Amino acid sequence: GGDNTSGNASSSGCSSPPKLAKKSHYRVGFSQQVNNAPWRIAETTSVQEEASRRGDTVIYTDAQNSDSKQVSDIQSIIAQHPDVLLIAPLTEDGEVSAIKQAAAACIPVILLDRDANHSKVTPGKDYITFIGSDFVREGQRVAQHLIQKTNGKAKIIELQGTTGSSPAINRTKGFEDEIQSHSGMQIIARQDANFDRATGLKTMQTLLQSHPEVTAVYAENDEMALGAIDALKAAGKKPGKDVLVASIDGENAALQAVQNGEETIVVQCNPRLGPIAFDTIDKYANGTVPQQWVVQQDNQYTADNITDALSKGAGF
Amino acid sequence: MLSQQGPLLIFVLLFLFASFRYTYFLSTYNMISFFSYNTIFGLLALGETFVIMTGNIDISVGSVAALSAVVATRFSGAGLVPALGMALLVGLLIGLLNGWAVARLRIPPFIVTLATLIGVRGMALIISGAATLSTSGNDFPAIYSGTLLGIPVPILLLVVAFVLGSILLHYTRFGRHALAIGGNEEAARLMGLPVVRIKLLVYVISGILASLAGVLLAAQTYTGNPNEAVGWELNAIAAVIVGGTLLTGGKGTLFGSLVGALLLGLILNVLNFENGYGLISLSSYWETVIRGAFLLVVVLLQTRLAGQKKLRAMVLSPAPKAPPV
Amino acid sequence: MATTPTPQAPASRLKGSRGLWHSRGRTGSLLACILLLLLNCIFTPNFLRFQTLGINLQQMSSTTIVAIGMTLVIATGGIDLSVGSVMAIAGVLAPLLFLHIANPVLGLALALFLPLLAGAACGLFNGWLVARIQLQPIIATLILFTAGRGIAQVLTNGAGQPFTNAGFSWLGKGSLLGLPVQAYLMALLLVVFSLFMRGTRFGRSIQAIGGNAEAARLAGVPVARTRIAVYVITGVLAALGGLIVVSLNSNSDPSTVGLNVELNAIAAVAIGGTSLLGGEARVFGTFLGALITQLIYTFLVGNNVPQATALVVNALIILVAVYLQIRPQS
Amino acid sequence: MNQAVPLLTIEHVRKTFPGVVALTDAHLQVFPGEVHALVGQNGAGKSTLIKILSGAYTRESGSITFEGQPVNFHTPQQAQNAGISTIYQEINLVPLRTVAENIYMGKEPRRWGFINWRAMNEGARTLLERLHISIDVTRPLLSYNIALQQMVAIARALSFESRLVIMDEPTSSLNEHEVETLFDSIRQLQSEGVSTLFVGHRLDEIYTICDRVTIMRDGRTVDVRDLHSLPRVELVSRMLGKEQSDLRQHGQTSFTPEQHHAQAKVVLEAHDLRRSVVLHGASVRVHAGEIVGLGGLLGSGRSEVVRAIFAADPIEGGTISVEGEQTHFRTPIDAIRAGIGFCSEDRKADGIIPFLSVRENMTLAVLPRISRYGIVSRQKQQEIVDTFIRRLDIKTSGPDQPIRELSGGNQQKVLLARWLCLDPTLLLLDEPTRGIDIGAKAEIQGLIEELAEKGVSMLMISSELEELIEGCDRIVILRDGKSVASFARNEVTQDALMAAMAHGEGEPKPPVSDLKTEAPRGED
Ligand SMILES: Nc1ncnc2c1ncn2[C@@H]1O[C@H](COP(=O)(O)OP(=O)(O)OP(=O)(O)O)[C@@H](O)[C@H]1O
Ligand SMILES: Nc1ncnc2c1ncn2[C@@H]1O[C@H](COP(=O)(O)OP(=O)(O)OP(=O)(O)O)[C@@H](O)[C@H]1O
Ligand SMILES: [Mg+2]
Ligand SMILES: [Mg+2]
Repeated sequence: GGDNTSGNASSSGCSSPPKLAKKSHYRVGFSQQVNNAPWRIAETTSVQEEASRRGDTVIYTDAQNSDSKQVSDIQSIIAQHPDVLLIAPLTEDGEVSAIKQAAAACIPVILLDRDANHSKVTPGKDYITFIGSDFVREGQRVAQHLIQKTNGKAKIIELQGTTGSSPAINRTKGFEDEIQSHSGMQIIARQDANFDRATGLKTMQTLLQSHPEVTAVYAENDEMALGAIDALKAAGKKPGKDVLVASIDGENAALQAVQNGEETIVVQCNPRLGPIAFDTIDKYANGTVPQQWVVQQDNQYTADNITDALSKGAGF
Repeated sequence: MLSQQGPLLIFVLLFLFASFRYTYFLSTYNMISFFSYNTIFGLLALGETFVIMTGNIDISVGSVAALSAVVATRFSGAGLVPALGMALLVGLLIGLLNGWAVARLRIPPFIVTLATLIGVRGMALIISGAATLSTSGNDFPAIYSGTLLGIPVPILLLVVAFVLGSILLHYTRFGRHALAIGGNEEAARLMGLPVVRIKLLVYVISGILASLAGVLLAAQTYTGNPNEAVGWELNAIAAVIVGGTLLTGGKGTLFGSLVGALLLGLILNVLNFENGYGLISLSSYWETVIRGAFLLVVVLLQTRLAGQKKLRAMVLSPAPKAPPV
Repeated sequence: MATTPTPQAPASRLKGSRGLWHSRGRTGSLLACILLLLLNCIFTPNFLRFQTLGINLQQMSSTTIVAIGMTLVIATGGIDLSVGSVMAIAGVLAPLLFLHIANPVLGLALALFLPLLAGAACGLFNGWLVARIQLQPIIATLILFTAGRGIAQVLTNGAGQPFTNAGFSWLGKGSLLGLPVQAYLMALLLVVFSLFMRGTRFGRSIQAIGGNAEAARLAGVPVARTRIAVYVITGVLAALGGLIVVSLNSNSDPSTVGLNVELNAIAAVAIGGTSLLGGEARVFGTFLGALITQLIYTFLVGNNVPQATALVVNALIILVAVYLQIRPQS
Repeated sequence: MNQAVPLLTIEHVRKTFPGVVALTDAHLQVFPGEVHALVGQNGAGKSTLIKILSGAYTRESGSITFEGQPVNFHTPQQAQNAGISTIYQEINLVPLRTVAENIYMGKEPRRWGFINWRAMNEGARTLLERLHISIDVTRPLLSYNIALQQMVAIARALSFESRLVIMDEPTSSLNEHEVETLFDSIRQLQSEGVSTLFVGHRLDEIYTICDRVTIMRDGRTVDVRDLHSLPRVELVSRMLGKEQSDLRQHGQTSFTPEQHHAQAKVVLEAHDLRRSVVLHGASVRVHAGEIVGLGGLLGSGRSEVVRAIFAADPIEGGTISVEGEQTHFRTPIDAIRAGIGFCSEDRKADGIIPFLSVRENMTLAVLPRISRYGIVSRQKQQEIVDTFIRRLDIKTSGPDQPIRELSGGNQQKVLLARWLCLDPTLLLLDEPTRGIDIGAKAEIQGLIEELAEKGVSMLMISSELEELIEGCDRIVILRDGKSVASFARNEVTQDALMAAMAHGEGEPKPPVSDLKTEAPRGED
């Protein structure tokens, strides 16, 4: 067994992680997992805009939600010998083989927004670093806020992200672990709403019928929360009053909802990773080895700070 | 026949175009990764060819691949052989189920495999515990990334599947009978061919090859992702049609399907290179538009070349309907 | 002679004309509906409320409207995989228009009209490939299935378009007498197309073509023209479905509008008892098929059944429903 | 030939199809080495009996004994393995596969489990050579004409080492020479002790090759006779269930022998129609109120002529004029507008819309006339349907019955009504009485006559010579896609027709009996 194919690409024998020669302009590969929801689009735009601001060229690919295609995409980027490779991987393990091949081909890799499985690849060795938020922490923050806001008593509907995806799993985990110790926090229904507004709306409509006693909604991203708010309004309930709505991401529409009092909290998960990524590239070329995880410093928006945040254009 | 050479011609032209235009296109690395990756679609297309040849269709192959990837991942700790065995068993069982419902219950194949497309996806989610599983064990990925006699294993698998499939199609009764059933099912029945058994078998082949594709997928990505392989069935069907197999059955070439699958894959590879070439940086959305347009061009061209209108008219004139009794 | 002609049977007259309830298989889907209603009444909390009715009708309307078109296409012996992509194109066009045209009335009018026209154009393309180029319907519509969503994404560069537009939102969110507007629209289309299939030359041509295209051609039925028209109608209905979805969500996301609708619509048609081989169009059956799917959804989600199990249950229901309908035939 | 132990005994076999009793009480006994004829009118149940025997259908009751063992074949394969090989009436082969494959399908020669193509092609070539045919056996079957395809089917049946070979109307598409070759093979089989069950309508052939005959009528066996001692007229009368005296007095058909008062006005003039492969200069003229017959052997291009006139198929050369004006029809719609109706030959393939009701089937062509703004007038539709169900005496449980549930003859009447309700000036009838029972046949023939009297012109194709001779005012004979002869009603004999069909005009006539019938392919 083994990764013999990767050997074909490498002239072999470069340091791990591979060094990056200083240049004024880089050729940067960027493999995006899928480019369809507002969050992803904001991330892609951020990377591409930052690159063109610096005069770097981007070899961009879109894996359309398939690990398999993403591996293949990365391979065709590797074949074109970019200076550095940015990967927004679909899953923790899915792109591991491709990451190893890039390393073998002496191309430094930076992971964006989702990390890879550390038991298979090591940051600081197979790839330089992971830049992104902490999904578990995001779920925790929502839970803490809701507990505080409801004095530990709530009947919660949980709108989960795409079944099986890592943000869905981790945001669920963070949230549910956190409320476990509060017996008053009760999840009365949980359903997959696919990280998507229309599905959020539809699912919430149906759940509202069978669970009119709901007092709080935890949506694992803003889109689903916005759908849920529509459903609540249509059912004659006042979001923010009768039912608290909380979600993660921080897109403009959601921040607006916080401003209106329809959402009680939005925990930020900042998609604008472009500037940090390119800064990291520069630093790395200068010889600074970054930490293994460049944790994105995310805010959380509530009624307290929303006006300020909106005026600073915090949303995307 | 031109109908078979049309897609091959386009493939060769596109390949030559890419070789001249992109510096690294012909690198060993790109060639190996291109052919390895498209092995997955080649296998799906080969299986689908057998089904379409008999005048049926299988739209469940994507889900079967996903389920097999999940199952293989679950068993990967025990080693490559058990993982492969379990996954292929899954494909075989689903193939049997499809074939049984089509041949015995006489439910239209589109509906049968639509149901399995949905249900098998559910099974994949159930078996994976609605999570993306990670492979364990060291020897499992070798089936995708390893080499044998210096040749990457997936390419070897594809060649073996193609050769075995061709032998099956050309040199065994089963293959000839499958074509006969697609050509005129009533006549095949009257000639004493075991129609039900052959239909079962083509679905089993399709299921097993889809499973094998799923195992490769798991080995390629080190994961069993229940949400993977969505829409691959349409890719496989497109490859088969592009390859010159009649959707009405009775005439099919495995080589054509293989070329069809590789051609569809080549378009993606070329688009990836074009993105790096820098002249036009296409947004990824254009990719789907271009793929659709390309499909249109290939299918139109092929219809012209093969004069399929005429052929179809001739073949369909004695239109045999389902037998009474 | 060996042929024993069936004697004049007065009883069979009672079956009446090819009305809504005539002929085999209908009872199967009706029974399934009743069974699911009962299950929901017993297990789904608060199912028996007027509001629930409204929500169920609203949730099934867009798919049902698309499925009506699909019924016609399938009746001619074809299939249309591109409806979901057409929904996306139409759904993206509407906000593009009313968000960028200054005059609100003109903007709204164009936003309602041009997407339907675009749907018609997509249908024309499909119909042309099927009827003139004589491509197999699956492959012909696969082209637009692939490219169509890409076109929708290109139009907005992939981004969603959230909007507030009271006029446009009425289509998806408005209600009359406590029931959603789109449910009336669905009912209207169901009635219109039921009558249309029974009462018009065109409806008969569709069934004749699906039943035996060559015989229809020799009897002077304009086969190619009818086929094209059917795909155009389906395109327009899909576009309408797209408008409704977008209006309901106050957002048009080219990546999700109409996703997987083609499969749901085909399933509704098949469960409703229309033969996939063509030759018959049971518009009302399609409604029952869609209703069954909707009731299953309500049952599963309302009772907290996880997505994975829901998929398996759905698959079983499709198989059983279709099997029960084809069985009495042979 | 009769020996004590029969090879095959069939007793009391019954079979029904939905709405049709195909067999009520069928008997058949075949002895080893015998050539046994099975005769009966269309729809008597011959093909059904054969399909039961060969395992294609299952019987409802009765017994079959083969080689002394009671047998009950569930699949054609079982029958083949037991030593019965069958040539079905409709060529049941796979057009896309090669000739050799079609011959060996299901019993391909193999070596180490793999198909031995060389042996297969070689074997196919040898088998065909026995039938004096040498063609490229590696080409798809569809590249050869119907006659050759029939010979391939025969070669297939001969390739089995069978004890019994069943041939259901094997000669209907063969020329004399080919028939002779086939008979040689049958005799060869006979000398090897193999029995043949021969179904046919051509009495000459039956008397030439067969030893005994089983006569069927209305789904039951009515007589078993030794052919040597059975006069032809008696055989026919047994088949038809009519007295011999009746036969002598009237003709075989219900046509009356009067000449229709054909007017001078020419309704249709087709001149020198050409289309590659099938038409090589066919001309025909029809006057107002005249019935013109189109005769010819199977595959002579008769159907192609009427289809060309109706614009069902394009022509590559020649002209068509209707009522004196040259036409350029592009589709059947144009032809229908010009007042032409066309009853096609293959009712099932391009006539009926099986799942639609009698009402819809009947009014399909007239829809444009009974609808306004695309909406069909239910009332007018009902009037038409009622009128024609009554007038043609169509036996149906009601206008809403799906047409596929009707018997063949009644289906045919509905299709006739489809055109009659248009008030056509010219009707093109391609085998209007093929495969329907005697009663319905007589009614349809009467109807055609009645229409002619009302001034409708008709161009009728028939494979039954009596129908042509007794029904038509003029007969045009086609051969190889070319019109070769024309006869007026009073100057025609069967001999002359046969001669023209086989050799063209003026060539020596083959000896034919006065009762010789060319059988059409039946329906199944
Ligand atoms: N598959 C079928 N379904 C329904 N009816 C059938 C079917 N096959 C035969 N029949 C009917 O059974 C009767 C006997 O038909 P069969 O084909 O056996 O007659 P035949 O003696 O072979 O006639 P021919 O000389 O025309 O070939 C006919 O009335 C026919 O319409
Ligand atoms: N699909 C085909 N390919 C090649 N030749 C064909 C095909 N169909 C028909 N032919 C040939 O065309 C010629 C005329 O056929 P056609 O059916 O018009 O004959 P016909 O006189 O009407 O015979 P029938 O008694 O069957 O009505 C025949 O030689 C036939 O073999
Ligand atoms: Mg017969
Ligand atoms: Mg003919």
